[in-house]
Amino acid sequence: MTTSERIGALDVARIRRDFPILDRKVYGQPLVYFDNAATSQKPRQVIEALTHYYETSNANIHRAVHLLGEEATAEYEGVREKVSRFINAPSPECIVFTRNTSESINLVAYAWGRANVSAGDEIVVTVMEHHSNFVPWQQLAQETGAKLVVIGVKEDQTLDLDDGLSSYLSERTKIVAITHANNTVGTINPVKELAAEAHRAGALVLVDAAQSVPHMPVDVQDLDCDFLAFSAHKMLGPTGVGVLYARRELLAEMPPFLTGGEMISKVTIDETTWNGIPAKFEAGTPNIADVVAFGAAIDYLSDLGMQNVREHEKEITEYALRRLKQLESITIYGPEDIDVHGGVISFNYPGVHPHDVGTIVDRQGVAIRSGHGCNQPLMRSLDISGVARASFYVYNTAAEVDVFIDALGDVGDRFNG
Amino acid sequence: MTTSERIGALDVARIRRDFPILDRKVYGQPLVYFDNAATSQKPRQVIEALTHYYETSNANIHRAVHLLGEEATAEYEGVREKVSRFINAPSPECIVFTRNTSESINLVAYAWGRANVSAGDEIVVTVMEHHSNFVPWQQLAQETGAKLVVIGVKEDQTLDLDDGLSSYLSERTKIVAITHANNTVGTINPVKELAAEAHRAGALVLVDAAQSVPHMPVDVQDLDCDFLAFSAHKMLGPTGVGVLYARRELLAEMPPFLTGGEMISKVTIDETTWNGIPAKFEAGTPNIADVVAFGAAIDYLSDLGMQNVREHEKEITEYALRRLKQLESITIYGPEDIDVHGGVISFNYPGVHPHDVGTIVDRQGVAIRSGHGCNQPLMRSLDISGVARASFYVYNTAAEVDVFIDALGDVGDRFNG
Amino acid sequence: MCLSTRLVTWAIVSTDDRRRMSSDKAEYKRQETELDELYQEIILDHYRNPRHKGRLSAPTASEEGYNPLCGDEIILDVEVTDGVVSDIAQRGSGCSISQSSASMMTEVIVGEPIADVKGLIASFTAMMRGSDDDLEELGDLEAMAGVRKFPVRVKCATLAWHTLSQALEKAKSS
Amino acid sequence: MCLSTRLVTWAIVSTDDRRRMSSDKAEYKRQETELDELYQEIILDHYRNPRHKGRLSAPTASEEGYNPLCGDEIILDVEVTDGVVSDIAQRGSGCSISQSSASMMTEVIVGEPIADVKGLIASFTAMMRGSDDDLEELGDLEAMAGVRKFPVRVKCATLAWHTLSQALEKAKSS
Ligand SMILES: Cc1ncc(COP(=O)(O)O)c(C=O)c1O
Ligand SMILES: Cc1ncc(COP(=O)(O)O)c(C=O)c1O
Ligand code: FES
Ligand code: FES
Repeated sequence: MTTSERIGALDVARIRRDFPILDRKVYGQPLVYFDNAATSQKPRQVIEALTHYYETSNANIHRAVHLLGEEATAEYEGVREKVSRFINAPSPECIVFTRNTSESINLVAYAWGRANVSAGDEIVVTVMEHHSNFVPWQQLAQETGAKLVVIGVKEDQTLDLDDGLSSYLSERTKIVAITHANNTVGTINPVKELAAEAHRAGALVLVDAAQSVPHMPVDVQDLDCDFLAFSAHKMLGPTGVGVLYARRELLAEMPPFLTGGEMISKVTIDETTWNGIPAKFEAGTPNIADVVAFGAAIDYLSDLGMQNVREHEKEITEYALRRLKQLESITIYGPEDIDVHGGVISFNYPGVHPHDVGTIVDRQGVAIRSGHGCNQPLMRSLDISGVARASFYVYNTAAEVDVFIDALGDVGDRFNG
Repeated sequence: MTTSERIGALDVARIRRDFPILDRKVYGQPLVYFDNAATSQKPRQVIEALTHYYETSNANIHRAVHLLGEEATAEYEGVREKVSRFINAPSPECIVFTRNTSESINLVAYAWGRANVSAGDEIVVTVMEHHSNFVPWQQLAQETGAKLVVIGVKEDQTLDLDDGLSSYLSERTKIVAITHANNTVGTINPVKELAAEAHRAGALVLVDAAQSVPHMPVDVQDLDCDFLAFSAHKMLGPTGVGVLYARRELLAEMPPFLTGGEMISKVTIDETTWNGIPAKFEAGTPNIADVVAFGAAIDYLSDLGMQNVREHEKEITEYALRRLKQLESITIYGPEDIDVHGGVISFNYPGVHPHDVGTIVDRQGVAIRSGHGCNQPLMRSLDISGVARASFYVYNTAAEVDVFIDALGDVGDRFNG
Repeated sequence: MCLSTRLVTWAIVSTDDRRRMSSDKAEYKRQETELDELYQEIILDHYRNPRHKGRLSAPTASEEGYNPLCGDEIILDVEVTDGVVSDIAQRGSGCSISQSSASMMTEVIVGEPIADVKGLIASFTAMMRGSDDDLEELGDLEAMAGVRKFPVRVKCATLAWHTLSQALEKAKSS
Repeated sequence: MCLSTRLVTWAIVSTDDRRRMSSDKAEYKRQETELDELYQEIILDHYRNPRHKGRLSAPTASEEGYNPLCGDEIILDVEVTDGVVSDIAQRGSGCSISQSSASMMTEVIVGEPIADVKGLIASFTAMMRGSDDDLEELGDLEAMAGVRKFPVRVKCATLAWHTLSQALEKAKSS
């Protein structure tokens, strides 16, 4: 049983047995799932948590006096506590459940943004933002007459901070919205340092952590950010759950976003008073079952240890980079330094469209992503329309990288051969 | 096997076997779940659809070239078609997936409302709206300077339309937002007639169908409404999925609401062009798995037949009303006429707080709801702060009503005895 | 319609009866006992005949308490004279538990020095959290211990006490 | 680090090898054949050497087509003289399928009467939807039939043709 021994950071052979989908064949081949930056697969622990919830405790939460309602409420709020501990938030009150990262960011852009940003103010983003952390700010700027300041990237797709963040800041800067780890070229940004600098200039900081919280230890108090957003579905959890972390004072001050059931304290014909935080931001029946199952995903990752997850991804990314570099005439994007490169590799074959690459490897069972990855501003700055992207997670192996590299050989044969 | 024969509108004995939670004991008693207006229970078909999705096809949808992505996209879009057929929408394009009814209504209040309502305009709602169809309009009115016109109710909690809807309409009326079936007193409103009248006055009509689509046949083309909103979790589906139906032209004209991934067509530093409908309104990774499982819920209800569902609820509601009326000194709310009364019964014991009623019957395994039911304006118009509420669904039986009535006996004994 | 309803009733009773058979009689008894301990006569008496109901004409402080579970509210007027709670009045609405808790509270604290009242608040809160340490000191209030078996209702029992605690804070600073 | 990476590689290769064993060889061959039929020489030739690439100086109509799958775009300029497509140019970017489809399309329609072009659009679209009825009429374009085994890529093949159809509508009304 040498294969179930822990070698490297994670006991991957054992982990793989927890993921039912890995037994699936794709075109007769074992599935090699390298599209983890889009969404991750789910371990049976998460699937079972869902089933268990629906089979035993399903009820609407809050304000129920009956037992199922009490249980469901306790489970739902219990996960809020788990999430809070997972990112070291000072209190579960600082955790708002949304649908996904996109909604978390929109919530801030609407509720905080409309109340705090006005004409002439400045909003700083980067050219490597996912559309979900770009378009909401662009829209806010357009609606309010604020100015959108965009930090560019250097040759190696790290942020162009040669003149310091301060060169992008002014007295009018209200917020700096920045990704922790980019989803296409993999750059990990120094958000802690950037947050400190932004705060010195009096600006708030929102961190898009969709690609960091699933893959490395993240501590909101250490980063000292004001807002942080991520999605359960990218970290072994179900689809339909996003998280917004925000400092308590900010949540307390912010007007609500969506209004309706659950988020009110008192409604009269003439006016409404809001519930306390975080309920004020969770209108209507939440995605209770998926939040409960998200708790199982957090347990799973906590058991593995986020530092180990990061180590594993580093190992596999380094290995994949090494093998990819051996391929002829391939262009690989993203920083060379693995310490600032997440478990995501983007590349192109000159003269081959990424969708053709995707189709060819798919027929060998390898699922990768092709296209702009919701990173059009970055793609445009690289003067390309898209990339082929492989992204890794806890269940991926070096052997899978080998299968992937073999499959890529077929691309070369067909297009250049 | 007489019990598996179809007697009455539904073969309830067979249906019950599909709901694993009904095997559960609550305080040693079989669960009697009468809190269906809050959220329904889920049949194994829905739970299995979830499991099956995560175990075989889980992937992010749209824009994926790999097989899992293709399958997941087909399943997700397939459910859009199913939903479209279920409410007889003219096209799947008219179906937007949201988190819940509340979000669907907020989407309209934000995206349509902010673009079409201005100071001096009028918005008509009713006093029996759920907070989710009241507060968003109240907020819109407050933000824009529009006037909120509130239709009241008569003694029997039907709408006060003695002078016709037109008495509430003016040239400035932009929208009439009205519930199809109320969630507390059970009133079913004549939305088809109201929609016709509103349209003649040039106003749009939004129907809150959270309590109608799950319980009776609903045909958006027959109702001729402009917007219609409901939640999957109240109709055997998972939590985390809401539906907004809207006329195609309206969706096409409306600016987007949430912005980010998936909903764009092209993003540059300076501007963004939007994707077509309905994608324009679904920012970020949707709740894919739950939408897929919602398809199984729609299949289940379609197999039963929505007219049969309504008949069954009528039968059980009539029976429950008859038995409740035999109890001494109880006050029962809502219309007498069962044809305009959904499967929801609200009542009060004079001098007994509804939460005390809820606690007592809970200990006998009966789950009912207590409180304002997110209907504070209506409660205030009735001069009460809350009610005890029993609400029924396809798996409920007259025998359960008997258990419930027995349990209520204990309330009388303790408080009046 | 009437007939068909009867038929449904009938058919389902027979299926459901089998489930009913499996009902746990001992557990049923236990639940009845817990309900008896929740709805004790003294509690129902305070609920029906609340003491110190109303308002004070010149309170040192007034405070409103709100129970997010149900939306019920309680309003306390307190009069503090020379460090003693010289008078108190309570109003608002709520369930039997919150109303009787408020009523019993007013009875025991009237005329008591603030320091003692604070001790009582602490003891009561501790009891509701599960401690049996100060039961004796709490006297009649011990009747409220039955609420502990009903976790969602604990907030009902403590509502008046939290509100009192805040009212006293206000009184101090006024 | 290097060593540890090697170890991981090694250990996992051995677990995964067992799965690899279960790889379906016949299916693998079938997929290679489908890929061969997708990426035929004629398609790759048009991809590498696109015909009628560029723009017209005075087009009767121009139209932009957009593929939501990938965001790729194609722009067509058409010149219509006396009911005949007298000239055409195409530009934009996309995958081998969309580019070669556009290139092959320009070749076959130049000089053709609009009515015939419309027939060709219909035949091509029908073929992509699965019909084998008009294969002969389509000539070289038949090479595109291989795309049908790749459902998500069908939009790539039809992009140019949808765009042409719209360009002709525009030309008619101008
Ligand atoms: C009539 C009505 N409208 C709206 C809602 C809100 O639904 P959701 O909580 O799913 O947003 C409800 C749910 O209780 C309802 O009954
Ligand atoms: C960096 C980043 N931000 C935001 C998002 C959006 O996440 P979601 O689709 O869950 O809203 C993603 C997902 O692709 C991402 O990678
Ligand atoms: S239920 Fe409202 S105070 Fe007890
Ligand atoms: S992938 Fe864009 S056109 Fe084929």
